[in-house]
Amino acid sequence: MKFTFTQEQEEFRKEVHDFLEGELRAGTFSTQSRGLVAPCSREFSLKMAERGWIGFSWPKEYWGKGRSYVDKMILNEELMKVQAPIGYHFLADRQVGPALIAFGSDWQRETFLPRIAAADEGIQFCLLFSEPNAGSDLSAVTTKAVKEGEAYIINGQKIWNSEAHTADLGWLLARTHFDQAIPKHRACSEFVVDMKTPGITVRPIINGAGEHSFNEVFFDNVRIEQRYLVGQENEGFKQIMAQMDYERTGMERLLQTYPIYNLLIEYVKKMSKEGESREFYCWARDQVAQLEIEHNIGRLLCYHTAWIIDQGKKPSSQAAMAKAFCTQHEQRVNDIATKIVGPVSQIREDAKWSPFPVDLATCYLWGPSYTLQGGSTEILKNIVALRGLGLPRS
Amino acid sequence: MKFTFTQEQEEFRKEVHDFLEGELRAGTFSTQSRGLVAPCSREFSLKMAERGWIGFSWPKEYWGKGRSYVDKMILNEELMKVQAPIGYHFLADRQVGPALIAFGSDWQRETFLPRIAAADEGIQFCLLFSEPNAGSDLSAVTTKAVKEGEAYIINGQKIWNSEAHTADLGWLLARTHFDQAIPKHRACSEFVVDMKTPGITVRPIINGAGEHSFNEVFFDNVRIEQRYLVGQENEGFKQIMAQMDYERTGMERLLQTYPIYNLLIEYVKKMSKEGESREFYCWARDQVAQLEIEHNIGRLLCYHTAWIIDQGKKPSSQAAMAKAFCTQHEQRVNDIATKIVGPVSQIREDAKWSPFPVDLATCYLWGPSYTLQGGSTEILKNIVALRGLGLPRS
Amino acid sequence: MDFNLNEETVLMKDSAQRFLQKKCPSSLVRELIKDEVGYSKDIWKEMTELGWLGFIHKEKYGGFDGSFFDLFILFEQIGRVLLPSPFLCSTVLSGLIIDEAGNEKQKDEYLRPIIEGEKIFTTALLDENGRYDANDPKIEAAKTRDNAYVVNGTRLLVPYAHVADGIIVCANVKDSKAGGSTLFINERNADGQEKTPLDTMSVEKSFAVDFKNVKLPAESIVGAPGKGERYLSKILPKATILKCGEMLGGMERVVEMTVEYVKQRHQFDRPLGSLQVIQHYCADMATDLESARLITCQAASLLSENIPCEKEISMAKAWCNEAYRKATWTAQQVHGGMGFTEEYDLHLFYKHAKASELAFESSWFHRSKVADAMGI
Amino acid sequence: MDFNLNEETVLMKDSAQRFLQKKCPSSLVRELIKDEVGYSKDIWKEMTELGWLGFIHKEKYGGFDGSFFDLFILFEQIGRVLLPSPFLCSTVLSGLIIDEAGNEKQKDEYLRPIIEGEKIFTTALLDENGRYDANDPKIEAAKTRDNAYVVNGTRLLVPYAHVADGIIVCANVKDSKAGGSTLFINERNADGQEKTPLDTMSVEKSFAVDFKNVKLPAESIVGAPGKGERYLSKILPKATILKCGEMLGGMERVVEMTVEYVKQRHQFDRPLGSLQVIQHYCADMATDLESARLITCQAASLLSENIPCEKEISMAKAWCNEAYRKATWTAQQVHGGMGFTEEYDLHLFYKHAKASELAFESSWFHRSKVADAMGI
Repeated sequence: MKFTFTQEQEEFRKEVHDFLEGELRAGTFSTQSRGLVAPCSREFSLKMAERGWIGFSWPKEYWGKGRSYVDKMILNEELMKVQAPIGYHFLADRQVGPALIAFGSDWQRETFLPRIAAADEGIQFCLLFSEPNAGSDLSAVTTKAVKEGEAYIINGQKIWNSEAHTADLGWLLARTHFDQAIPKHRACSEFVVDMKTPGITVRPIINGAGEHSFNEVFFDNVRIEQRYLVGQENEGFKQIMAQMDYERTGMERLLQTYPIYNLLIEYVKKMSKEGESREFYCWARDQVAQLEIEHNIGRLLCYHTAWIIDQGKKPSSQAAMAKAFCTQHEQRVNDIATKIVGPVSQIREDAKWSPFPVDLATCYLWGPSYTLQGGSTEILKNIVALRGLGLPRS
Repeated sequence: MKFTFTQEQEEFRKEVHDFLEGELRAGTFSTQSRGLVAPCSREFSLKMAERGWIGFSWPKEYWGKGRSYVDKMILNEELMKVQAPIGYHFLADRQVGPALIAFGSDWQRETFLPRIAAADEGIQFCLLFSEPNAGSDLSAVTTKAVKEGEAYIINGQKIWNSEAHTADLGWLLARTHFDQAIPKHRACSEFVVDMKTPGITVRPIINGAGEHSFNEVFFDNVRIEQRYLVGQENEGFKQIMAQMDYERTGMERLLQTYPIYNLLIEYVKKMSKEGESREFYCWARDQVAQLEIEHNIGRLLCYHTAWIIDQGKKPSSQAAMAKAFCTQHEQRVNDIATKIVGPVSQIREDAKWSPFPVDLATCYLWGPSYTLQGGSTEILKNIVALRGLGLPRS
Repeated sequence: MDFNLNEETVLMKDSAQRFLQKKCPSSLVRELIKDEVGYSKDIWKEMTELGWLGFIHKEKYGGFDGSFFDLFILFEQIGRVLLPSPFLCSTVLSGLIIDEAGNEKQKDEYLRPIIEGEKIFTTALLDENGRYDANDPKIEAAKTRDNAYVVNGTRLLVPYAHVADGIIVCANVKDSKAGGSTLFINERNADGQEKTPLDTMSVEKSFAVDFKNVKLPAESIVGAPGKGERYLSKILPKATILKCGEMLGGMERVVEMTVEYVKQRHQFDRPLGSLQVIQHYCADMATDLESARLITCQAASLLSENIPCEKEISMAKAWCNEAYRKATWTAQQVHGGMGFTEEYDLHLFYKHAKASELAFESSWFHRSKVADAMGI
Repeated sequence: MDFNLNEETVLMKDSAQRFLQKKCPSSLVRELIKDEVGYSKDIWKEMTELGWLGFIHKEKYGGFDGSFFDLFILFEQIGRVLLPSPFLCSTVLSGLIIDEAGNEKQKDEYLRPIIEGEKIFTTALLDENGRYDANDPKIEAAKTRDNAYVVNGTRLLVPYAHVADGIIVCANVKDSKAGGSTLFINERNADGQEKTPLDTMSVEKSFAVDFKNVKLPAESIVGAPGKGERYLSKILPKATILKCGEMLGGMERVVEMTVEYVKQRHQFDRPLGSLQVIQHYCADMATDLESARLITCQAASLLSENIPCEKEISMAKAWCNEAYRKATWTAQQVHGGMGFTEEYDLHLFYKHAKASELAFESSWFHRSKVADAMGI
């Protein structure tokens, strides 16, 4: 066992870190902390593309850099610590690329992969999975994709689609088999869909933090050419499940609230000097030490998951564990931070009176999304119990 | 709403308290803290019987004192705070009496109730409910009671029978209907059985604390006369469920570990004076304050449940809540106490080096039984969800 | 012990609940949060007419000598609908402070119109770090030669400062004879008060108030100089428990909403509420709620009967802080995406739980008070 | 980063596991707990022959210069079967102390026979309240005119004191020149040592040791006078992580036993493990275990490579303390009555978890060290 990084890895981390420091100094972006998806900046994505940091862990033959998932995690850790604006390519890099490499046609790979890796125009993706009655249970999707000649005609509704209002392309799950006798999870297919196709309506949903980050997406006789079907017809659900582990591997699940955590540590350091009662300071210190332990464990769980992928193994249970652990930790960070900082922690977006340069109040309001998006904690624990421990289905 | 006691109640509490102080001073018993069932002393029970404190809340027409459940809780609170040795009559008073009053025949009432209330010889009861394959699910009992003329012949095995090795009488649940088509919970009956009846074998089980408190009980063609059948044949499961709420109402579920809690408070009071680091003392203080809040809430939950019974209502959900809450609190008391007292808290039964006169280590070892006996926490939460909140069955 | 509400209280509770449910739908709460004024003048008027504002105040100043416990039950109802209004800061906090410490002139001039809903008052008790500092206020009142006081400093999170006719501030008088923590009334027209609206999680409008050389006459002192903290320590426990009542009401709604939701919502072809894990979540919420109800009602009832109950108050606030917050977390988790949308009401309670936790001191603070009361 | 054990380690681990499973069934553990000697001399002999006692010690004293990480894996295996033995107190703690601070004569006289299993040593570092006090020991060593020392005081929870050929004690030397915290070796035959067996939750035999005018020659000092605590602070971190290894092994068994049990046990006509609440309990245990494994292996690995890792060690112990204890609680709850019987093994782990939590400092203490390391 080895818990240190190679010298190359340390140097790479430094390279990323220095790049980001430079960008921060130059004012390209500033660190904020919202939900999962970091801000969108094609300009920034272009800089990353230049450095070969998009498609970093895709195989070289697929326009990637062939780097390990552990290397990729180093990259992501540095990016996410400062909440770099990687939203433009993030989903495509994390999820679409690997899915196309695994299941896509040659044409699809050639069409999308090089453009994603280059942060070309028009390649921002959004996911179109969930529906009003298919949240945790994706196999229950009812959006229909009916074959008509060389195309599919899509009708139905999707929901909770992050960034669907800015995305160029959608990654759609729809029902393609309508025989009730067929099990639901053998009846869906995956498609890539151009979000500008006639018949698509995107309606914003304002979230509990008062912000527009996700949407409803309506499909009214939307036509998708057959070549945009990804993988096997009716195998979409299985394909998505296979890809989910990658979605859950990421360190974004630990670092959504890292800027707050970082500021909290600094805050507590100053507490004893700045007139807070010693008793309260001791309490705060104990709380933050516990968070630090959790943070370190979360980090190891993430790197372990990445390493398992690098070993060519399926990390289902480990990825589920990591996401469940990390997201609950993030919620505690927000909660403990408000408890330590006290009443002013609820002041939003006020340059003068907010306690932190990163908005703690808004972060707290985003908290509920952490443990829901990309598999609720409950679903993840089911995965650990069933796939990890082999317990019998209920 | 009123959260204070009447003057009569305060005086009664004082009467009980003074009596117990006197007994403690006289050395009749000393405060220890084990599992649920306090030590057994017929002598002590006789003193209580003299004072009318057995059958305290049974109706007057049934040899009781007709006092309210709130009054009874005051009595129990004082008794259990010092862990008075009420084991001889406790089960009979709490459970057997009310069950006979509700379901028993006149002969049964006349035979047992006055003798229980008087702490007569030969009336210590034990429960014979659980079986190796019927723990949380009592309806699954397989011990058979087959009718043969004017009697039932019992064959089978019971387990987890506290004090079965000292009890004179048993309160037995056995299957009396053997048609597989009949639902399991309509196939059992309740009996009183003399533990000296030929064919009964009691085998001790040593528990995790190294002590003998419960047993296995084997029935080999044990004959019970028909008049010992309690209530309706085949209605035993329903009758038991109806009585369970009374079992769960008691303050014994909050006060099993009270002597430890009390000593812990005194310990923490002295900490700051006796050279412990101020930081650690602050931590201990915060922990104990939280326990105090829980203790007070537990107490209110118990009194509330008693009061609901006094209102003539069924307290199923409230009793379940109270027991689940209180027993989990008791486990935390033991855990926090060991954390605060440190390494010496694991020293058992050593007059010189044990930190407390009441054995903390043994108490910690009994801890697991708190949340299992009389309905596991999981079963109790199911009751709250289904009966209290009306959620649909799973 | 009696866990029933008495008949009168039940009547008051039911009518208050009907009134609030009718007048204050969640759509109005949303509007008022965004609105500049931040409360409904119409509802305020009706509250006055219903006698709510003078509920526990003395008859001689236009009040009704009602029971504190009933006022607590009223706040529970307010919490159920999250009605934004200056009720707590004006009639309760400021009103009781003036009643406790003010002279007859001040009572006539301020308390009576407060009770009559004609004047709105608020209190400014938190320093620039958001900490309560009445024992040694960081805001100073320098005595002038003409026997006036010049106030300088900043107070944060002052509710409804923008509509307040008077702001009660606890300032530090620098005076060798009778100095220290002292209560002042800043009338609206006093020069030098700068109010900056703050966007917070609370349904109440909240402000930063800068006092820049605000000159106040000696008559604006409430009570004796140097005793500001002592007066406050008599009144704040009451406000704390009313806040707990509000939290209790909010928590009730959260549990109701969640139980209702899991009965209806289907996932994996069965009602969500039939899943054992969801059932246990709900059982835990219900237990926390019942616990909050008992421990909070206990403190309110003892307060109402003038039985000392500092410890009970702190137990209640410490428990409500965590129980309410946990309830909103669980509710959000159970509701899934739906609960995280603005159109659904849950986020209002999610915010209210955290804002209330942060108001009138943290769980840690109150646990520490419990420990004090235990003698450890 | 590499989360695989290397080949050599795997071989050692497998053979240790086979050996321990064969030699140390739970029936033996039960016997040894009740036995007066408290460990198996046969197994001890075999452990010596397998080279375990000299695993990380230097070749020149009969050791094998093995890797610390492998020793950690060995302790994990010991934890799986809860083998009672003086391995930790004798070869590790005492052995490393002598290796660190002792002179050549002491190393020859004590370290070599410790490694060869011929002598058993133990350490006595806790005061009468059970607290570690090496920075200012409450046990005193008064210097005599003939350049000897007279030790007086009490040490608690001394493992295997009854069979120890030597007890290392950290006593306070009252001497103006070179006084303070100083390590001494008390040989078995020194007069005035009174040993009282204690019944504890640990599988190790444990004693109170009273030192009554125990006269020790100056040569029994280990290292420099006044530097006792400094030596200990180098060795205790290693013992702490080996204890974590033992806890990790215990926790593994608890999770295995529980998962196995819920797969087989039927309640309500279905396997217990098919109930969602039980599944989530198991998932939580598994996550805590995986977390414990990673954070503990990290510290062991860094220690093995001589990379500073005080913080990592404290993170590991703080986490293992709570994770192991919680695992045993959940396991007991899931097992029902069966788990609460002496004949079933679970209670052995339940006790081991608490005893281990209490050994080498509490979670609070280690969190406080983490905070130190963070600079707060």
